[in-house]
Amino acid sequence: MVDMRLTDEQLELQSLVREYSREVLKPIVAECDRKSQSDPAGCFPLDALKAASKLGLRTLGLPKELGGRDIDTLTHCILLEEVMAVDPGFAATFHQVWRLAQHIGREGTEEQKKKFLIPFAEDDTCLISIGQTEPESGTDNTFPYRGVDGGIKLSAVKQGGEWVLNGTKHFVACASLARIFIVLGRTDPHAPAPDGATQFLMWGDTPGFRIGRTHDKLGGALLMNAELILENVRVPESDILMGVNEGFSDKARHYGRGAPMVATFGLGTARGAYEAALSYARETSRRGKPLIQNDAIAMRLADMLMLIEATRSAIWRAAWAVDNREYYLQRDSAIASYFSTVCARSVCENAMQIFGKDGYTRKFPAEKFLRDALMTNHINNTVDVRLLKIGRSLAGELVSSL
Amino acid sequence: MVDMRLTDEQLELQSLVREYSREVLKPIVAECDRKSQSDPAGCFPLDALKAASKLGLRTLGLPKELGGRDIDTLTHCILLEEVMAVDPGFAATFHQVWRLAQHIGREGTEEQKKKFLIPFAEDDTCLISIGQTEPESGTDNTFPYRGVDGGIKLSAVKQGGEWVLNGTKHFVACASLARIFIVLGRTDPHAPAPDGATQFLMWGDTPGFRIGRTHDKLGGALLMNAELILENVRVPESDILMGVNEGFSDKARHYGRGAPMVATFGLGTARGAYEAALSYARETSRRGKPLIQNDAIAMRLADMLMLIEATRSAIWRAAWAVDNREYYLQRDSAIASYFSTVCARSVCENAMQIFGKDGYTRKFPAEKFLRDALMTNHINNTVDVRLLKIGRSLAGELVSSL
Amino acid sequence: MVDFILTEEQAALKELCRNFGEQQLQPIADELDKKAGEDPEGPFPWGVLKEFSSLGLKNLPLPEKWGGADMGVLTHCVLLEEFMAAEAGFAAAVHQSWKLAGLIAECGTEEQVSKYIPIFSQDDTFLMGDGTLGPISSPEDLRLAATREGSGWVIDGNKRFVACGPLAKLFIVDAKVTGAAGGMGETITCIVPKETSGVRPGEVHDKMGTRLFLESELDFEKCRIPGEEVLSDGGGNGSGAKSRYFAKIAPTLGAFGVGIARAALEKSIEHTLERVQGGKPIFEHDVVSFRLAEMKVDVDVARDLVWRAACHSDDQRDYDPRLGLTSVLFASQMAPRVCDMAIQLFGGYGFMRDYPVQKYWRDALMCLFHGETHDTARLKLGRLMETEHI
Amino acid sequence: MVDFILTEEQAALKELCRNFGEQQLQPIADELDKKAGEDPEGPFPWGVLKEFSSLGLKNLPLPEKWGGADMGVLTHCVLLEEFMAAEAGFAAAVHQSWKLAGLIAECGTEEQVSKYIPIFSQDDTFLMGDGTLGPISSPEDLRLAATREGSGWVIDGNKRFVACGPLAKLFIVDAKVTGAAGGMGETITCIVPKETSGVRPGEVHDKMGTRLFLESELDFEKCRIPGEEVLSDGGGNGSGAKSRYFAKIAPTLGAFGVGIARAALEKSIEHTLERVQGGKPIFEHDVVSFRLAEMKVDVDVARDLVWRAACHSDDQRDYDPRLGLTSVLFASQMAPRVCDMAIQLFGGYGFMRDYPVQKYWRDALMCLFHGETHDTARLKLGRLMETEHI
Repeated sequence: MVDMRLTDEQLELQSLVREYSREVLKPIVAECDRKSQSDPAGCFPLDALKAASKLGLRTLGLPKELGGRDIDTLTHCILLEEVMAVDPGFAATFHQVWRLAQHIGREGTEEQKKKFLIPFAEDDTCLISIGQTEPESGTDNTFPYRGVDGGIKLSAVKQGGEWVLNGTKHFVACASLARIFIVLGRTDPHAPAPDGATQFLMWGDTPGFRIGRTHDKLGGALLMNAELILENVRVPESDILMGVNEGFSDKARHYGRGAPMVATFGLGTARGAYEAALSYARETSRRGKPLIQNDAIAMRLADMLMLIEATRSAIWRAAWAVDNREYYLQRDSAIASYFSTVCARSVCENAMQIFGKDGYTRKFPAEKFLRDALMTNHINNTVDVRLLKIGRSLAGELVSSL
Repeated sequence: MVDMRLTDEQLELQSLVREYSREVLKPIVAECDRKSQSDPAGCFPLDALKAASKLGLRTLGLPKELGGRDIDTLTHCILLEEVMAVDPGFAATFHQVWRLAQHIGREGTEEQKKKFLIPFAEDDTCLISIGQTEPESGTDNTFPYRGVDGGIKLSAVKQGGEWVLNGTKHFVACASLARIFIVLGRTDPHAPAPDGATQFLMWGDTPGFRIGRTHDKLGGALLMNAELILENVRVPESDILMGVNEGFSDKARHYGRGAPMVATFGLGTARGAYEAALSYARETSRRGKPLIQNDAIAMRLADMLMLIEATRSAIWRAAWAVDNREYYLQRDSAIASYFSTVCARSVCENAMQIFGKDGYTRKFPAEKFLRDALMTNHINNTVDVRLLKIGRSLAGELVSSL
Repeated sequence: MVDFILTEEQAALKELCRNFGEQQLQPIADELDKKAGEDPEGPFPWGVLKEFSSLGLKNLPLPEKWGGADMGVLTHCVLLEEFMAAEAGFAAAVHQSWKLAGLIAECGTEEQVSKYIPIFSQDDTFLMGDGTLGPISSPEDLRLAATREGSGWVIDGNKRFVACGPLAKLFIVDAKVTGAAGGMGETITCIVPKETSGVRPGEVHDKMGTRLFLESELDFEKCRIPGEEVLSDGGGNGSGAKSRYFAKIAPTLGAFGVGIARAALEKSIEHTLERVQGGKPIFEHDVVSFRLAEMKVDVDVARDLVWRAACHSDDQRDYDPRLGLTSVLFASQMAPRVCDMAIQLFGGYGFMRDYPVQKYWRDALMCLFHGETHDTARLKLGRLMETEHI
Repeated sequence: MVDFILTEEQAALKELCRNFGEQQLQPIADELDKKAGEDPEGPFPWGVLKEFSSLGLKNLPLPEKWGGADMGVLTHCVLLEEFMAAEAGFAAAVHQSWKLAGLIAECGTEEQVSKYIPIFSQDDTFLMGDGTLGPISSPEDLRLAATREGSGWVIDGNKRFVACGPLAKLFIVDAKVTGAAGGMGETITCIVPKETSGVRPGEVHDKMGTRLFLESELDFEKCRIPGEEVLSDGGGNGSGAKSRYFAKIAPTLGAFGVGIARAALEKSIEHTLERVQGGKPIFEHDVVSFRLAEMKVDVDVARDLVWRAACHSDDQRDYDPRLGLTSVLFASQMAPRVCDMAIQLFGGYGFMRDYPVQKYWRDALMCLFHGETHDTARLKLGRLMETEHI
């Protein structure tokens, strides 16, 4: 039966995360963002992460036997939205660590779980990062290109029972902070990247492995993207996740089904901007009446809420379909993530308009949300690639899918 | 020197055309449109055409020595806008006859001018039509496709000094009324259509030539599009315009440079809808004040005027560049025609909104302008083809073109 | 727990309505539309309505004891989408019928229910005419005046765009109370049988689309309405049962756009797979893919929102009146946009009245006028934000 | 006769400004922007301003007898586009300087002109601070109050977003006349040298973009302005010389967006020709072509409109104040849209502060605030339609 009611567990977690976000994060994020302008690598509030970890929030993605909640996709989206509405960059950090702990928990061997997840569970500031994008390869990985000249180039060569990795990654989320890394390497340079890449697990203190500079970004400052530099990094065969050449295989599909979560980036960011604008419009008077009584402002707010509710609806359905795999269609996820980008940009720009000239200054939150919103342009896929995926899937679409 | 002032001749013609449109056309067009719903072939107001002809308006495209004005592209656009703002379908008829008389006047032999243009000049209801689109070939002709399987299929085979034409055209503007026709035939089936098509001149009473049904269209009723059916139509070699296989050649380029004129379809239609909505908003009161004093209405009107003025500016520059060929870029024309479609749809929909529920009824002019506006979607090129042409032209565009 | 699966009963009804639409409505849609284009009072497909009723569809919103199925808002949306995809004018008439039957059943007094519901439920061609404000309009725009006379009212004035006006056997209309009016609030909602003295159908509106959905003016001249024909608690100030009912079923207005746009999208996919230009089906050109994708996103997102809003209307625990309005706003903007793109994908064919896409587009534009204008709806939603929680 | 060719003099100046921008501004733009991001009162490139002045560019709008070239609105737009394409913050300061110099020269009394223009024209680093309403804002929003005192005025209050506030040697500000004010209309425009007693620069606004264009608050406390420092006919009700001057130069605000967006487009073309994905430069993918085309259309149409409006400002015969506002509206919406697409085309790189596209986007958003909001501008244009001809 069609139902939109959250479970009691979801509601309980939702209010825990909301409270944490409003009370711990909200007071500090503007200052962190400002600090990132001069020190992109040094702006992360580790104490806030510790506080989250104490509440059990860092480890929500872990298997239950390791103390986590192994949250499903819908729950992930619902909780992520709460943090996003306060700080998209910090929220994206949660997203990474939830998702990657779950990925290792589901796909990893017992030995890998013992080696990586048990220490992870015990260390309140331990984060996990995955390195995929390289200076010369982005969309080629996510919109599969079958030429052998495209995709991941970081080389992985077998020597005895070990693999030797050399190369560079960039734009890697959480990389400046993470202690555990998954790195995609090209294990078969003669096959197209989708068939010749492998996921390697490693600790950040592995010899030859180092973090390059932290990227100085337009928004999402607390996501701490950085470069990874691998020089003769030796990874034992046993630390390969899933199997050789299976980095993009069907087995990696759970990881690949994160699009509704990524779509939540846009939704939560939009909601944060909307809430800020709504408060401002209610509390600020101009020419003797609250801004919100001004028709132009009221109509903008209506348009904003409309897009937010539409996006939330699409994300919930897509997330539900990931969790109920017989209903899963990649297209539904692509729709949610395409639309959420449209939503985020439009809502955040409208929010900025409602603030008037104040909105253009860093004293008010609108401009930060708008900068953060642009993060959704290129995470997972570019906007246009999402559209192309949807379009190409329609050939059989002579009756509606629902 | 950059200048936006019309010449005295342009101003004089503009006011002549404006007066004609408002006084002769405006009172009758709604009724003609209504009649077209039951009788698409019988709704054209021939008397209005005669009246225009008496004023010299029908023959504005003719060479001066034949009594015309051989108007340049900019003048064509300026005059066309005036008629478009009253009835887009009727205006498009002028566009056809101005442009085709000029085309024959410029590219035709003396013999052709004598055979076709002199009788044309003398007959107040004589119109000219060009048949290009076929059921299986549309975009292939305008966005050149080099496969021999695409493009025009109407066959033209040489037999002695004559060509024998067989095939069907459809969507042919003015075809129900015209007496003179230019028909594009495939003279070389082994070459791609752009290299193997030819323009044939003929009178409508040529044996084997007949008009099929008049299309029953969503809008632009007075443009009288119809099918042409050619069965063993024999055309003498001397009635080939420009040359064999030159139907789409460089020599046809003057004809091909009509995009700014076609862009004027959208501009004029938008202006007509805007003027109607502005009058309505000034004259109609709701809750005790004129609609125009309502913020939402005022903002819609502002957006409408903005798009209209932007479109007019782009059209003028594109038209000027056609007339001053050293500045001509196909891209500028494509920009004007792409943008004018955007303008027409947006402005006409806004106009309809200003009329409120009245706007959805045929008692008020908004819905007709909106239907007429959709004519701009597919004339010359589809909207997306215009965009692609622009995009592909940009490779050398490292500095601005102006 | 969040779930997106229809019940078996819902799925079976949806299938029934889809088949009904495809078999009974689609084949006659274009022809009837053209006829209505020549004569706005033209033929309504009464036979199809009879068939619709005889399948039990007409009475779905009624309580079980009156032969209905207590159909909720979600089911209304799901089934309406199917009718909208087939023929939007007929579908709009169906919607009216469901909406007003539900209104009487849910907001009427016991006497009103037992007087009118049996008449309605037993007559296969019983349509009701809607002269209420609906979920979006404002009482300030009412053009009917109600003056107290004894225990009843006298109604005067003119009402425009009365849905099913020329077809209905019973009207439900809102009127503005003149002067100080006592405890009934500023507006009243009256049940007015067609044959009531002083009520006269006026001009049928000649609309650009949804032509089978006949709307007309209705003139009231000293029309006397007994007090017991006034819907209880129809205060019109947003707090009454009627206002709450209309707010609750707002998502059904969103289903208008979803159904029409879906049909246009389906036809576009068919066409682009068939039409060859540039040596291959135009479906395979990236730019066409792009446009189809934009359409698909629009349709699916709108449906998701309509369903979610409808669920919250049915399960009132987390009910928020703003959600229904967002679904109307989004679906109503979406449908003309999607149909316009469909016309573009059809090239010249999109402009021809022998192809259905132009009809979808004309029908879809109706969605912009669920209120007086689309801005009316935006403002209504904006007003709800002034005081409520975030 | 309609013509789109710049005069030789205009073309030479345009070339000069383009080269100046490429050589003097572009190389330092990112670094200065970052510095200003850490400290909003950060370094203004005074050396570049000196260079700008020494090339004779600063005095262009002045009459020839004051060493200027009587630069018209079109020339202003053409040259400003070049500066905007190089560094929008510096360009905005240039714009202010040109605008206010022109204001004094055109609307000042003979005494004011001969007092201030020589000071301005001879000082290579003389910037003026703008506290006027500009072409879009409304007098109702003025926060400065002017009270009559003898032949002069006393100004009190606080003015926000004073352009070049922290850099200027002279301010021009609008104030609202308190009480019944006699023949001067409801607002006055005063010339206020920086050192005037009672004027105090306030907080520098920490903006997301155009950071070299320093804007600040300005506090007035019992600031006495002699009558002769009030701009004659600055009525502020739209009929005075100052209002007409500002309406006339409105198209120059359109040039802001054109320049920034053009630069973003140029960088996007470069990038898409270089970046290879799917085995070929992404420029060759149809969907990328599509996006570039949309950007190009936006930029070119905006420029066409700005030029056309500027021409009508220069040749007052067909002058229509609405045209200038349409150019501001269009260009200001266009620029953020184009820059946003540029960011998308750059993928992850678009999000990095070492690439210039994100700066174009931040700068472009300023265009939405030429009035208080973009809606202010739409409403202003809408108001002009109430009575004027079609």
